[in-house]
Parts: sequence; structure tokens; C-alpha cells
Amino acid sequence: MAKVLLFGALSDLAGWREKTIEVDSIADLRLKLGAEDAALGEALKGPGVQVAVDQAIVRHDTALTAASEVAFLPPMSGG
Amino acid sequence: MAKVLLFGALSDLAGWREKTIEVDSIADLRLKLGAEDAALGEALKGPGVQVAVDQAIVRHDTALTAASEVAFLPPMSGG
Amino acid sequence: MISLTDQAFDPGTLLSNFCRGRTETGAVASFVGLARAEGGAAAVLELDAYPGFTEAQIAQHVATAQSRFELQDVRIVHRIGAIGPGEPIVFVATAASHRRAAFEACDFLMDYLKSRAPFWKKETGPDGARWIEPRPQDLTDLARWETR
Amino acid sequence: MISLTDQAFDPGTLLSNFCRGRTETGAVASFVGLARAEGGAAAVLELDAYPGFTEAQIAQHVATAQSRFELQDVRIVHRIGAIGPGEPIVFVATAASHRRAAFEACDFLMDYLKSRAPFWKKETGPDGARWIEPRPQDLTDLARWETR
Repeated sequence: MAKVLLFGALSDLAGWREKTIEVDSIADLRLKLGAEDAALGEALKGPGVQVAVDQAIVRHDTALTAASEVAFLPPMSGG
Repeated sequence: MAKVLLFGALSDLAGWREKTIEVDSIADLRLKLGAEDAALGEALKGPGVQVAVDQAIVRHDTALTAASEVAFLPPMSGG
Repeated sequence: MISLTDQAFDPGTLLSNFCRGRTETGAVASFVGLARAEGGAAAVLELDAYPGFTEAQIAQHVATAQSRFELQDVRIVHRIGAIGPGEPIVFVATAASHRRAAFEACDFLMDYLKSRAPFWKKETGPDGARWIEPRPQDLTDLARWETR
Repeated sequence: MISLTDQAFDPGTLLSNFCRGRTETGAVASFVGLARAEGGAAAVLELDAYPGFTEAQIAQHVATAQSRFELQDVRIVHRIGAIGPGEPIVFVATAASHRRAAFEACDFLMDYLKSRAPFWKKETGPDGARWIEPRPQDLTDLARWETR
């Protein structure tokens, strides 16, 4: 279980901003999101998309707990 | 006749800011002010003191009329 | 202090509050970024942010500014959500003893906020909506700080 | 617009008025210079100016800024007379499409106002009154613009 957040163009593409999904790692989460929505699965692999777990950017696959918040961040444009 | 204005340290030194004096040139004005107040006469020759006639800086001696406004400007400090 | 808000704000009120009661601050530099109408081409600007994360990332950059410039105080307010033409998007104010530090820190913070801060920007105009990438000029502005 | 005033002013009100109704201005940079108390050493600051002449000289420098930077508008308010610690001395705001021009013009105008504009400045503190000369830093700041 993890709370998953999408921002910017990713959220527009998927049609949602926030969802709770039963997963135990980032890799598992990517598989599940891709199976549900192939276009989103591809976009999440796109250049410059970063992943944050509990508001800290993570570089590699990471284990998730029920309390984890996972955010997919497309390239930041500034304000 | 001319309206004579002093600013900054010159005004403090002379004890006045504005005076109407019967003169027909800057050179004449300098002589009259020096005769009245020797310290002021010296200070007006000091480095960086500029003279404006009718709000325009003049480089040389200039004839004055009754309508002239003459200002002695000590080195400007900025605001 | 760093705030995100989805409500229109008045930059003057922020500046007055920031300047008040400062007897040892010689210099306050500030910047207001406004949404341009671009002759009707950019009808509505929409800014997405990640509340909590976005402020924390900006706070890290403020800490960098504080270590780099002799700053007394910083105030940042950033709009999120839908922003109409002419409305303020961002307000940054910096306080210092002398003006060079205040100006440079304000400029430094703005370069970061406009190009690398965690915001996602969408413009909706006559040709539809598009997500904005940093302008090349923003990256050039940012590169100025790396050679100093 | 350039104004001299012997009354205290609120920089925020000036900034709000300056920002209002701008749909094609992307960037407003502003600067507020405040009188420092310097731990009690600078009790009262007094600024002398030559009304008419002083504004005209500043206006010439604003024209130089306008020819040098892509500016849409400039607002300058300068205090004269006696100024207490913590009170604003000067407010400069610049409006432009993009922030680089707004920042640089504001900085350029402040360097002039602080070092060469026709003001005469007297500080009265515990050791009596003294007329201030430009600080060496002010002249260094100003020299930056000559090499560009």
C-alpha cells in the first residue's frame, strides 16, 4: 500500500492526481501502473521524470510500506 | 541681482540657504560673498564645488540678470 | 518565510510587512513576477506544485543564498493554481545591510524559482493547453551563478 | 515618475500602485533603502536636495537607463529632510517584460542615486553632525557600469 501522486503533464495524461495502490516497491508500482495504463507506464520512464518517496528524491528502487507517499515528478519548469 | 542658493555643508558654514544679492556675474558674486564671509569665499573655491545658473551647471564665469538663480553645489553624496 | 498560495496576493502589503521595524537593514531588494497576457495568447496560467516538497526544496535554496550572501532575512510567496493575466505569480524580498547583497540574493533566488524550483506550469490559450519547459534564457541566467 | 518628499512614505503602497493593471509586464524589480540606526551611532539622517535640479538630474539618468535596458516604466521616490532610523529613504521600481532588464536597471539606478545624484547627506549622532561623502564601495559599484 502506498499513496501515489502524479504532477503536471503526468497527472493530465493519467487523468488522476492521487491514488492508493497496494505495492511493496517502486519497481512493483511501475509494473502495476503500466499494466493499468500503458501510456502512463511509458511516460513514467520518460527523460527527467524523478521519483520521490516521502518527499525525498530516490535514485533506485526502494521498498514501500503502507505509510509511504510516492510522487512521480516530471521535469520541473520553475514558477 | 540674483537669487543665490547654498546647499549641504556650504549652507551650514554660511548660516544661510538663500539670499538675493546685487551682482552682474559669477566672478562678481564670488568677490562679494568672500568680502562678506572670508571662510565662505574660500569654501566656494573648494574642490568639487560646482556652480549652477538657472539649474544648469556652468563651467565658466557667466553674466547674471535680476532673474538669475545661482546655486553653489558642494560634492554630491548621493542619497 | 516561504509560502505557497492559491489566492491572489498584493505584493505591496508583503513589502510593507517585510520592511516594517527594521532599524539595522539598509537594503531591501524585491521582485514581483507577473503573468503576461501576451496579447491574448496566454489566457490562463496554471501552476502545479507538490505542497511540502516544493517549500522544502525552495528552503534549501534559500539556505544556499544565506551562505553565499550576507542576508538578514528572506520572504518568498508563490502562487499556485490558476493565475489570470496581470496577476502576481511570485514575490521575493531580501534584506541586508548593504544593497549589493540584497540585489544579488534576490536575483539568485529568482533564477532558481523561474527555472529549477518544483513547479509545473501550464498555459491555456487560443491554441489549447501546453506544459511549459524552462526557457533557454532561464538556464543561461542560472549558469551565471556557477562561474562565480 | 520621480518624486522628492519630506514626509515618511510606505514602500508597499508605492509597489502596489506600480504593479497595478500591468498585463504585459512580466517583471517588476524594486529596491528600498532604509536608514540604519547603526546601534545608535547614526541617530538622525538629514538629506538636502535642490528641488527641480535634483529631479531633472535623476530624470536624465532614468533616460540613460531606458536607452540601455528594455524598460517599460520606472518609479522613484526619494526622501529629503530629517529621516529617523528604520525609515525608508529611497524607493526605486522598474518594470520590464523580462526580469534581467528589470533587475539590472534597478541596480543601475540605485548605484547612481546612492553615489552621484544631487543630494547632500548629514548624519547627526552622539559625536555631533557630519556631512557624508560617497563610500568607496559606492564608487566601485558605479564603475561596474562603465566596463559593460
